[in-house]
Amino acid sequence: MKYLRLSEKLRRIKRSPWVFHLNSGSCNACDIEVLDTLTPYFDAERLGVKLVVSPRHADIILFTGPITRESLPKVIRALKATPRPRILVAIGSCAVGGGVWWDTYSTLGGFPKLQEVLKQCRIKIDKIVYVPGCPARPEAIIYGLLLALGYIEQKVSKITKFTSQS
Amino acid sequence: MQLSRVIKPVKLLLIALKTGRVSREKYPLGPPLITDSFRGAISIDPVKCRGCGACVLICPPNALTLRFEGEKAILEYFKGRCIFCGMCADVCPVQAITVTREFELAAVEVEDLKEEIVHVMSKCIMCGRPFETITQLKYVKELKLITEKYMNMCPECRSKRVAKLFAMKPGEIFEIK
Amino acid sequence: MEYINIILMTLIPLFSAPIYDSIERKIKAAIQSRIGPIGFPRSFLQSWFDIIKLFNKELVLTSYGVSLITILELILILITMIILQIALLTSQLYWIISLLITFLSTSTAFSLFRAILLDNPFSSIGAFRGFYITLTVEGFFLSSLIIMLLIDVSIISRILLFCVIAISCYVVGSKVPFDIAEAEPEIASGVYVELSGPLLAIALYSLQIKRYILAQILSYSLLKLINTSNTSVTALMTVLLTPIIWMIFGIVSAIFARTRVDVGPSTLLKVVLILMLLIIATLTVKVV
Amino acid sequence: MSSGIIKEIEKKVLELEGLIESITKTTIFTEIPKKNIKDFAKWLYESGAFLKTCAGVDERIISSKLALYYIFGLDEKGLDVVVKISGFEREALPSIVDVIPGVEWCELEARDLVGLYILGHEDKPRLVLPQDWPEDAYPLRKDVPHNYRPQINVEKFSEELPREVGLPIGPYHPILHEPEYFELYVEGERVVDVYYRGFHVHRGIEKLGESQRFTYKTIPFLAERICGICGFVHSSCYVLAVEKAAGINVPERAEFIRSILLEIERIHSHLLWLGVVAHILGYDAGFMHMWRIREPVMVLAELLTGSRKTYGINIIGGVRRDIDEVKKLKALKVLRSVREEFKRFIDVFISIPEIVKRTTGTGILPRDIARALSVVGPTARGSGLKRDVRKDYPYFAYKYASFKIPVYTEGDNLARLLVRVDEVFESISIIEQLLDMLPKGPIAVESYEIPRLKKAVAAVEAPRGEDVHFIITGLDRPYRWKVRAPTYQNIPALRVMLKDAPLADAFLTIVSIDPCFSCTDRVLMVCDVKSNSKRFMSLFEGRKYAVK
Repeated sequence: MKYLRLSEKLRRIKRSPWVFHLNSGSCNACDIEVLDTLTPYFDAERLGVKLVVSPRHADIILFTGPITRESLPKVIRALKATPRPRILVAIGSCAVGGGVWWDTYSTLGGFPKLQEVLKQCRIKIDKIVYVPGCPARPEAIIYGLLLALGYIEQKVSKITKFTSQS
Repeated sequence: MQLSRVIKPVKLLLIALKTGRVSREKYPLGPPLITDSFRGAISIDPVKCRGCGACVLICPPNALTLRFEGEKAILEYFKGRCIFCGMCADVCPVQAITVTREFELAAVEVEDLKEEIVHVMSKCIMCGRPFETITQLKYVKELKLITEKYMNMCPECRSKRVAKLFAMKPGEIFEIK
Repeated sequence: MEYINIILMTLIPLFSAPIYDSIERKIKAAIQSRIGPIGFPRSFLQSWFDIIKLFNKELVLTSYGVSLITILELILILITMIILQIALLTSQLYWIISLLITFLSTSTAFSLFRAILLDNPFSSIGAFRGFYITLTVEGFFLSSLIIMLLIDVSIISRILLFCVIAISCYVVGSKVPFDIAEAEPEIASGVYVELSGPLLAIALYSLQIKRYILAQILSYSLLKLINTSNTSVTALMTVLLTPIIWMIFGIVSAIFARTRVDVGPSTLLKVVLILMLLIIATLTVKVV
Repeated sequence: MSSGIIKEIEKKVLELEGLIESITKTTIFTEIPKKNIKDFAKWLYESGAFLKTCAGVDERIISSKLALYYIFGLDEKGLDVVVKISGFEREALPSIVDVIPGVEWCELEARDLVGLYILGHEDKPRLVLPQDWPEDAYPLRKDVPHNYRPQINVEKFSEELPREVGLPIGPYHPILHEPEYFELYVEGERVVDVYYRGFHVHRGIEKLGESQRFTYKTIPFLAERICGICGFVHSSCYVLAVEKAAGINVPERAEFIRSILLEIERIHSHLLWLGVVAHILGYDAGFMHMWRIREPVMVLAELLTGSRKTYGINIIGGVRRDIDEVKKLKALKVLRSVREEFKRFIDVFISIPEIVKRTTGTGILPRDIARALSVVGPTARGSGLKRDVRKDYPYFAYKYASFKIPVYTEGDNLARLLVRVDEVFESISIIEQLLDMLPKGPIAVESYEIPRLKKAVAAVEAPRGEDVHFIITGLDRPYRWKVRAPTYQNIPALRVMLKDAPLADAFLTIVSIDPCFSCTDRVLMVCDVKSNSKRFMSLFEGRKYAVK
């Protein structure tokens, strides 16, 4: 199936996103909010989302946690086991910027740092979406998923404000 | 007894029927399930902010940082590390920080999650080094804590000058360059 | 004309099995107070979307044996399906016998092959569990099907036979509580854990076709119960009854929890044995 | 608290050449010469105390020594005993592991993180820190910065590890939702042994709490992130410890609000757990409906605090958000409907034949073993032990509410399930009572002072059991802050519960203690009571299954 372009493959995933939940040492809050998105009040299955239990079946990795050193090799292995194209949604302050423990001795401090390690291991992530929140609300996770799948446009952008004197 | 054991599980269908779909309009088609007291991302009012750094000190994850680049003092807010505790809004002396209910913050680039407030620094009239934001100085001026002459000096020059004043002979005049 | 009918009857399950699966997902969602896949094409085509997407994914092969088994399983299930359609349209004895033989080989042997081939402990455990469960009912299933279809027995025996067939169809279709082969949270997807991309699509597609076959067999025996003789009417009726039976299975599976591998087969065996004894009793009464 | 036992302890301490540092209302602090610690621990253990935890402290700045604090709890008397031993760097300290087997992992933690030299643990592999962590770098020492990060060697990750025969559960297994590693050794479908490797979620919180980045004011937010499910318990326990150490009197209204939120957290945690159990048993409709019932509780928590989890309203000396009349009425309304819905659904839930069959008689933890391992929370109450911090050491506003502690004696998974079901109803009634009685007044103290080098032990009943925080105060931030989560006490019980159980029940049994590894790992633990050295060595070999 190599002849299909990436955008075409992503379009197929848009119709049937299967997600795998990868916890790299988070506090559980984001993890239960991820589960919450599947339950009646939010019901992510409306979008065809299905929570799968093996990274081999997954299209989208829901990534939580600041990546502890102990879980690092396992996280890399899980990402390697995911077939291309891989989409990754980094959920929560920990995964996005390291959260409260962005500089502690036993964590890597967020997905951007992990990405450097992934480059060394030659693992490519085709698309990444960052979802801040501590924990990210179920709505925020759905919003992030929609953004990853290309249903909606991004709302935030880098803002530079000047004080009145300038 | 036996019969009720068989029938009870089927009661689930009744519960499902009675409940229906818990909320018809679900996010993103409907409004999010948030209450008035929800704490989302903060918004910093650049007009009110004086760059005093009280929020930077209290922020548990250091999502708010203050850095100095030449003549500018930049207060940076990184939403990706924010834990949405709202302590910064509590400690802000001028209520420049308000907690909004914004949660749709997803972005494809980490840089998009950053927000910067650029303050221009006032230069010391003695040594020419930038030492304090102009807005903060203006506030100090309003309070009339010190005279304008001293206000435009950096703390080091100020203390040097005071020391010098004590060492001066009566009648000598100190010139500000 | 007959050939066109057979081709039509063969094409229906190929296309509609994933569609029925999607509708079942909607019904389950309703029982769980949810909406399920939303919108016009999604509600009916979600499982098709899944399969198409999986075909476009990268294939990570862990063992060639697994892929061979998976493809062979699909082929044999398709053969079973075609034979079933022919049997329904022509109602000839030798077709039914060949159907039974193919069916036997697909459902039990393959789970065992997989178990031996895979070295992931989760899939081996899953495969063996699936094997226990199928083995428990398969003999009774096939024998009661033969009696039902080939021998003209009293209405009471026919009802009892229908019960055995209904239970077996449900069990072999690996629905909750008997889905322990692919039990998701408990043993990590069981037999499917090592499959990826196109292989998983094939495995899921064959499971859906298998469920279609089982629902069709059940609807056929339901028609036998009321003793319709016209073959073309029967064929049409099975096509219409199959989705209804599929949905009833879906509702039943939504209100139960998964059984345990040692409890499930023994309870099943007890129930089926009692039914079989009753059947034998009614049959002998008639003979006497 | 009886003065008799205090006198007895004093006598024993003096007899063993130790000294009494201080006696507070609930705690006795003592120091014992290291040669006599075994005798004292044995005596305490035999007189009914159980080990809560132990904490290694780098006191080189104060006394140029490294110290180890053992914290014992006399549950019936409501009294904590903190015993300190100390020695210079590289000076050997005795281990009390042969007196109290449960202390092994906690001493290993002190060895790994503080660099204590404890006799008898020299050859054991590293427990808390990753295997590629450099030697001689002890993160909890005061001279190691909190952001010390050794280089990561990517090549090492691809190394294949030897094959194991066990059945791996984790680190990524769908029943756990957290990276944690269990290995089951099975014969056919029967579990013969189990091995656990944790610390995948070790984030260095204790060090962070002692670092320059945090002060007393901001640590509650850090403590809250120890665990996302019972975060408020940790922040409450931390502020309780600091308030005890500094002698701050918290306004009553704040105590009521804290208790109300603690109970809301318990309701959401128990409903979550019931849903997860339904999911494990293949009853997805149960999972969905349980979480549907839970959702209004989350919305209520958000209404009262501003966040669905990690409420962030605890500060030292009070709380940040008040409960006004409108919120109070809304809360009562939500609780009423939750109680009704839950009652209706739980009736269906525990009538599902598979759920009843699979929970009855599986994962049995007999009362005497539960007592010996001193398990906590619903695990203990399911085995007939009436242990509840809310009654044993009353804190916050629990003394004003009347509630009963559900106790079941069967000790199986069903008993633990029913304890949690009953507790949901009890918690709803506690909140209703407290909301009715909510006193008027301020919600936080105006100002407070925290003296240096005061020690305190605080305990709070989490949804999973007793949560213990130990604190030594310092300048602007704790000098040492040690957390022991409830799951710590309960994991050793898994070994007993899993032994000879069918494999199919193993997963349910693991979940039945409601393990929360993010709590546990910050601290660490798990004592392998009957472990032999061979099993211990195989600890790291099973990682090949890291992700399958």
